[in-house]
Amino acid sequence: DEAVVATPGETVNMILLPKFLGIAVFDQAHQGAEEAHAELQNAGTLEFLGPTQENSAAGQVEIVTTAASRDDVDAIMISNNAGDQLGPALEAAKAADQTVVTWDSPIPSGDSEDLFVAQVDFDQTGKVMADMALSILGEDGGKFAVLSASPDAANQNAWIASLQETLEDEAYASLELLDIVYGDDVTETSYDQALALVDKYPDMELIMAPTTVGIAAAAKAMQDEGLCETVKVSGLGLPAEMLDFTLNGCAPEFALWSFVDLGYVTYYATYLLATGAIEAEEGVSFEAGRMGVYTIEKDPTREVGLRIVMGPFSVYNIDNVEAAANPGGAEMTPEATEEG
Amino acid sequence: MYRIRHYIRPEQIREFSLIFIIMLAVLFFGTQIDGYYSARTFNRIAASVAIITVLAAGQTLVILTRNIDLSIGSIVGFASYFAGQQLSANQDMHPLIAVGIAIGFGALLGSVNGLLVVYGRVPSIIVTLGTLAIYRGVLVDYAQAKTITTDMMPTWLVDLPRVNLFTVGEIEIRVMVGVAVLVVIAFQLCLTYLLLGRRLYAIGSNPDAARVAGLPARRIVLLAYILCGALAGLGGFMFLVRFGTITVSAGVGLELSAVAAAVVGGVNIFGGAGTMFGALFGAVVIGTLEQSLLRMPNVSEFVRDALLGLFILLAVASDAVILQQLRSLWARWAREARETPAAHSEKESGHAS
Amino acid sequence: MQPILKLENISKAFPGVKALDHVEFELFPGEVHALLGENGAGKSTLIKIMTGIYQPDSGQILLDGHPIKIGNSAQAQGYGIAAIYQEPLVFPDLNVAENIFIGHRVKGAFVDWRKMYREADDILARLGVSLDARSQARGLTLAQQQTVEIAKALSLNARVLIMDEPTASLSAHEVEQLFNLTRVLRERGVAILFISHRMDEIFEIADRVTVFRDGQQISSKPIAEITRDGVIQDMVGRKLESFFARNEHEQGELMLSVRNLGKRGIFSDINFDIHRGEVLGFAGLVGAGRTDVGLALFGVEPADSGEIILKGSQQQIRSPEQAQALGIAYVTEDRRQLGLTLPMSIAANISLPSLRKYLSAVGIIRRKAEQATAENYRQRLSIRTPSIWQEAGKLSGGNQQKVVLSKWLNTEPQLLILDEPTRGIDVGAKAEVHHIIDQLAGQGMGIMLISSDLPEVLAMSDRILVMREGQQMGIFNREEATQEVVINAAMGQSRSDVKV
Amino acid sequence: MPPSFKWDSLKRWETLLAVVLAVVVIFNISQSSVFLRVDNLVNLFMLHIEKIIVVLIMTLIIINGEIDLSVASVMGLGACVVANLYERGVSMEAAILVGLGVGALCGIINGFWVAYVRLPSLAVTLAGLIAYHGIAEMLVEDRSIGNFPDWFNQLGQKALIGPLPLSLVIFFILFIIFAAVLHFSAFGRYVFVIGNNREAARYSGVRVRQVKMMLYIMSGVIASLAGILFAARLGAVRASTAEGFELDIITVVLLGGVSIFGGKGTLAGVGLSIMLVLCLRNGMNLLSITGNTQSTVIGVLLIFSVLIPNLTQDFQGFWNRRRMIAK
Ligand SMILES: Nc1ncnc2c1ncn2[C@@H]1O[C@H](COP(=O)(O)OP(=O)(O)OP(=O)(O)O)[C@@H](O)[C@H]1O
Ligand SMILES: Nc1ncnc2c1ncn2[C@@H]1O[C@H](COP(=O)(O)OP(=O)(O)OP(=O)(O)O)[C@@H](O)[C@H]1O
Ligand SMILES: [Mg+2]
Ligand SMILES: [Mg+2]
Repeated sequence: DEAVVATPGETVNMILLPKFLGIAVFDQAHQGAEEAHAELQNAGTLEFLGPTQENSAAGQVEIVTTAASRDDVDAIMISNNAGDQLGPALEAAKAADQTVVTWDSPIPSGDSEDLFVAQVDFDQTGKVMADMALSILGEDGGKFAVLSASPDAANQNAWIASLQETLEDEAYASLELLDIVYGDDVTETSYDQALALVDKYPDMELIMAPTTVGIAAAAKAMQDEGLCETVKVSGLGLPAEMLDFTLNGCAPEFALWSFVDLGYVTYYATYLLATGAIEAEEGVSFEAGRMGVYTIEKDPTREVGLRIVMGPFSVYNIDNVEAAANPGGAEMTPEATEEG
Repeated sequence: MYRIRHYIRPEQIREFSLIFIIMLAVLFFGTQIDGYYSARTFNRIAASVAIITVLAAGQTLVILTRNIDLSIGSIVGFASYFAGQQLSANQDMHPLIAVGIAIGFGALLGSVNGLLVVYGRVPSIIVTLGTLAIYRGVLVDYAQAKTITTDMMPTWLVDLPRVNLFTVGEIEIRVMVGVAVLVVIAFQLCLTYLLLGRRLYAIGSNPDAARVAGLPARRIVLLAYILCGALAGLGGFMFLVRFGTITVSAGVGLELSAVAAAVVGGVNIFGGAGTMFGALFGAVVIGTLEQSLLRMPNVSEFVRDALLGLFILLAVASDAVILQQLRSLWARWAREARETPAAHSEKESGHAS
Repeated sequence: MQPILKLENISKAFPGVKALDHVEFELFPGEVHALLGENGAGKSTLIKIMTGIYQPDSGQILLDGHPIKIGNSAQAQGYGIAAIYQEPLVFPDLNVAENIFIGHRVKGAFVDWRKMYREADDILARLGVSLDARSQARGLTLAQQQTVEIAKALSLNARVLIMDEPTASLSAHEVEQLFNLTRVLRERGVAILFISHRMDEIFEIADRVTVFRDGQQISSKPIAEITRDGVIQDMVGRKLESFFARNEHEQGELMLSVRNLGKRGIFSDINFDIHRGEVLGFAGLVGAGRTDVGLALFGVEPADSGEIILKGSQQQIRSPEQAQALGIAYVTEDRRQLGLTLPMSIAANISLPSLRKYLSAVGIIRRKAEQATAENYRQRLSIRTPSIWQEAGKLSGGNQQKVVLSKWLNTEPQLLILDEPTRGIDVGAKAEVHHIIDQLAGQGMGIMLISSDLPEVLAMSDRILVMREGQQMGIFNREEATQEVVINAAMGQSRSDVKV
Repeated sequence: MPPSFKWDSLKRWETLLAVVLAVVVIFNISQSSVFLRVDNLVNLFMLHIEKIIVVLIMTLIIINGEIDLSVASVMGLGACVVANLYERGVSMEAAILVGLGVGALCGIINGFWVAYVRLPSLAVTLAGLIAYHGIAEMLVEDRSIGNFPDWFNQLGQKALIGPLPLSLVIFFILFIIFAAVLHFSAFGRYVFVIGNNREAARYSGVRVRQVKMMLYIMSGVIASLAGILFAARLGAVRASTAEGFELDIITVVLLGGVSIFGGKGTLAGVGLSIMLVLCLRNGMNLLSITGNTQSTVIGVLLIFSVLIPNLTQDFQGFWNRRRMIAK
């Protein structure tokens, strides 16, 4: 099949809906979407709407429901934080002929979305985490625990499941998963949980936190208690937040993908779907600007659902973290760079 | 014996019931958790309650006047973000100035609350429910989704959580714990020995009577709000020190934790009664339960909250029972003293002269 | 001589009421100036204007001949004006000493606890009350709160001391102490404004008497020029029997027997009977425990030993609703805290204990019926109010008392416990209440009359039970009970050493 | 003039709310053609229907001088109980009954400590907030339970009478019942009296403890019902369902003019406050104002709705005095 190329200049009114407003990663996704928006010379609007963090799930439902009853919305791009609870609201949007694309975090049941733009292959996430664990702990492996976000965060749960599956593999036999705890993506809770793990499992050598809040809090906790030599931290983190901890060895290695690119690819996919240039069907290929060609496939991590996988993971360590933390010098830390 | 009863009232020693409850909790968890009786347990709990203690102290000041400040979670977030931003822009800033900025910023937000309550005559719960949302909203706009991270901070700040004031054996008294205890003691002294402190109680105890007695109620309530804001600012600074990474959601929900600590510590939500030590012990009760449950083996993630709620309820209930027992004990003593009037009056004249 | 305080042409109106109407008033140093008037005549309002709690609608206030503006209590204190208000306003969470001194303007920012306790003990001793300066004000009886208020006002060393019914809940002994202190202050040149509905007290202490009626000043004369009947006529605008005497009734069958009733640490060994149609008076000093016996019978603070036998069957009374179901009503002495729901209407207060009577078939309150009842009591007890839908909290003190009485009379009880029923109500209304008591007794109701107003107890009771510190000192028949006998018993001489 | 209907407060608070509401409605109409559409008006209610159902009972509890911070947790728990039982094969009808029963049980627990042991309700229901949520977590753990029977989802999502879905019908019926109970029945009178002065009520023979117990049980059942309706509307249940709703609920009650110290408030005021918040939120959503900006606007409204009349009053007083001095 030929990869479909988007025709610029059509009018598609789009809403980009993150889990909530106010934190860096979603802003980066917004940047990527804006970039694509400009590239495609969309005559319509791109609105960046989101709930507050405290009211994330109900807020998402509210925004989607309102969007569904608006005449001037053609497509919704959502990072789902409400599990299947968003289903009926998205059904209503689809009933109003709106295109629904999920990114970052899908609808678990897969019904009410057209397409999921996966940042990475969820099944790969487990392997990436296990590999980092081995690389940090050495070939002899060791014991480690997982510090996740909230127990009902769909993407985190999928990654942890994939990690557990990966661990069954012979190659990772030396790794022992002790416990899974939740820090609710709240700094204080994550910090306390990390220290509780240390106290509970004296022979634990690694905390794996597949959440940017958790990994930073855990690293800070280890640093504050002078435990960085004995307990390492790894997982999914933002280079800018992890810079210090990677440099001082508390979190020698962690991974993430580019949220800018994720927003960019999501925008392209949605634009193409909404303009009717492509259909959400298995095997359809399209070109997403500078990111290249993607092919829609069945999502193997869910029973129903189509996805494209953006990939790849970037694994950060002492060699590349600084460059990643300050892309172009001034993006993330204007104050720090202005002054010194 | 008579002297003791005469000088000490159940209301004054009610905090002992909390200590008793803490001891019970510690005994219980000691049987459940290996190596629980250790300096490390103490250090962990102490470090974890420091911030809440400072916030609860401020909250207590406001609650005493029959008001409430639900905005402190947002003040903490904003103050820590603001102080962090100033520090990252100005690495050489003197630590005291940095702390001063956080406290001053908190006091500023607190004074907005206070002015609205006092001069706008808007009920405090409405004002602070409003500013809870407003301060957070302004912070989100102000921060532009940027995060304060440890690498922007000067080294002294990053190292501060590790600094001990002094150690006794393995027990470490960290700077932040020291600050919290200092705040509690200082404000308790103010409440007991400053006229202002007593007036805080008077206003909360009976606002009508305070007006009739000619107390400058408005200024005092305003001051309580400013102090509460200032302590929330200090709490914000401690938040920055402890967690390093500050997003716009820093401190969300802390207002409820602070109110919970104060209420569990026996501070009357309708004003007039309560102490700083009560707030401290309230924070310690909750902190001990939380931290110990986290470390209890065989308690799954999903059972913990249920147990925590149950234990808090038990703590509040037994506190009430103990206090009631103390009261009736005193009443009995008072009656005995009255039934032996000779001995009574003799001793009374003895101490009165 | 120049008056310390002079009020010129003062008027004050509330919605529906002209509380003060072009009032002129002078207060001289070294005089005790009594202010008399029916309930709602405007006495308390005048006082609140003098202390800055209310602002007058018109007129001016002169201090030592200079016009002043009193914007709030702090300013009044600054001018040397101190007041004891009709309803005690204590800080329940502070202790007695703090309550006395909290409003003082003192130098320095620190509290000197030792000094404060010393001075508090001192002033309480001078008042002759055994009240511990260190005890919390929460839980003090109304009378004890009143003494705290008195101590507070006295300790201010004011030039003008205003006392709004300070004696209403005090018994003879405490009143005597208060008057002794008042005389000392008068010697020192303090100007004292004194309000009371007890005529005897006026003639004992006052130098000059001003009478108000309907917010207007009717007369102002030296004590020597007035007579009891004259004053009353000025007050009510017509001649009035000032004192009511009981009619003789047949006593009915036994209604209530109390045997060895006790409550640990409060009272013990209380024994008495009440027959239908009988009024049993309860006398004693403040804090004697009379109220507690009443509370035990009403189930508010149940007794923990002894028996209560009501109409032949033994009862465990554990709660007010149970007591009410048994036909008991209790008119509390503390109308503001316990007797009324101040922000609610007069009608709602009156119907509250008997609300079931006013329910329609679907459980909705029948407002018409409620209103009719309230209007009935308003007329019967001459409650002075623009409307029975007015908030109870906006009534004058005496009128509030009448509402409390109404609400319990309306339950048509068989046993009526009256705790200081005439506290703060004017002579006319008092006569009316006495008339009602007599009438109810005539209809066969048993009445327990707790009162610190000794003449009232003596006049109204068939028998009088005297208590002291939770002990029953004796029960006296109408014939043997004289003022002296009762006071002696209340002060602690047992019955045998009473010299008649 | 009926007694619990105070014209004074009506003048001050309810009228003001009505005026602000009118302004918001007019603004919404002028800004968005969608606003007046029936589906939008239904949505406007439905998006917060569970909260505003609980607002009704919370009004009574706050007027009674207490608070119930545990309502959101009970909502979540009710939903989780139903989901868990259904998942185990219990019939949906039975599961719902058990869910309501569990809500009642939560109410009984809260009520027992508050009414009979006389612990402060803030402390008790704060513990409840943590504990009931904890039990919900035990039941649902990290899952998301869905696939409920169609009739159940339909009830939550589809119109039942005219354009109105079941929850909206329930809300209107409850509103009328609660208004009648609060303002016209003996029970409502007791609620007010106790809220004003618990001791005076007791001295008048009012069954204070029973009334409080009743209120908490009602709160438990209604919160649980609201939680179940929430589950039906969203078609799935998680442990965090309804988490954090308590502050929103209390905010609406307070904006309705109910005093946090008890004894004061009307359902008319609360009804207006519900309409005001809903219209405001809907209008802002239609204008794409979301997230913290939206809560900031609500916060400002909350403060200003009390502040402005106070300031005007001060200002008037100031002018009157100026005029008098001038004379
Ligand atoms: N805050 C108020 N609002 C409305 N009316 C009031 C208010 N305060 C007093 N009044 C009315 O003003 C009148 C005078 O009341 P005031 O309290 O001065 O009477 P009083 O002479 O002290 O009576 P009493 O002997 O019963 O204490 C009464 O009719 C009362 O109802
Ligand atoms: N000397 C005392 N010191 C402290 N408390 C006392 C003293 N005497 C009595 N009490 C307390 O005061 C209460 C008794 O007051 P109560 O109101 O029953 O008496 P009363 O005869 O009705 O007096 P009053 O005229 O003040 O109403 C009891 O609760 C008792 O504990
Ligand atoms: Mg009066
Ligand atoms: Mg008494």
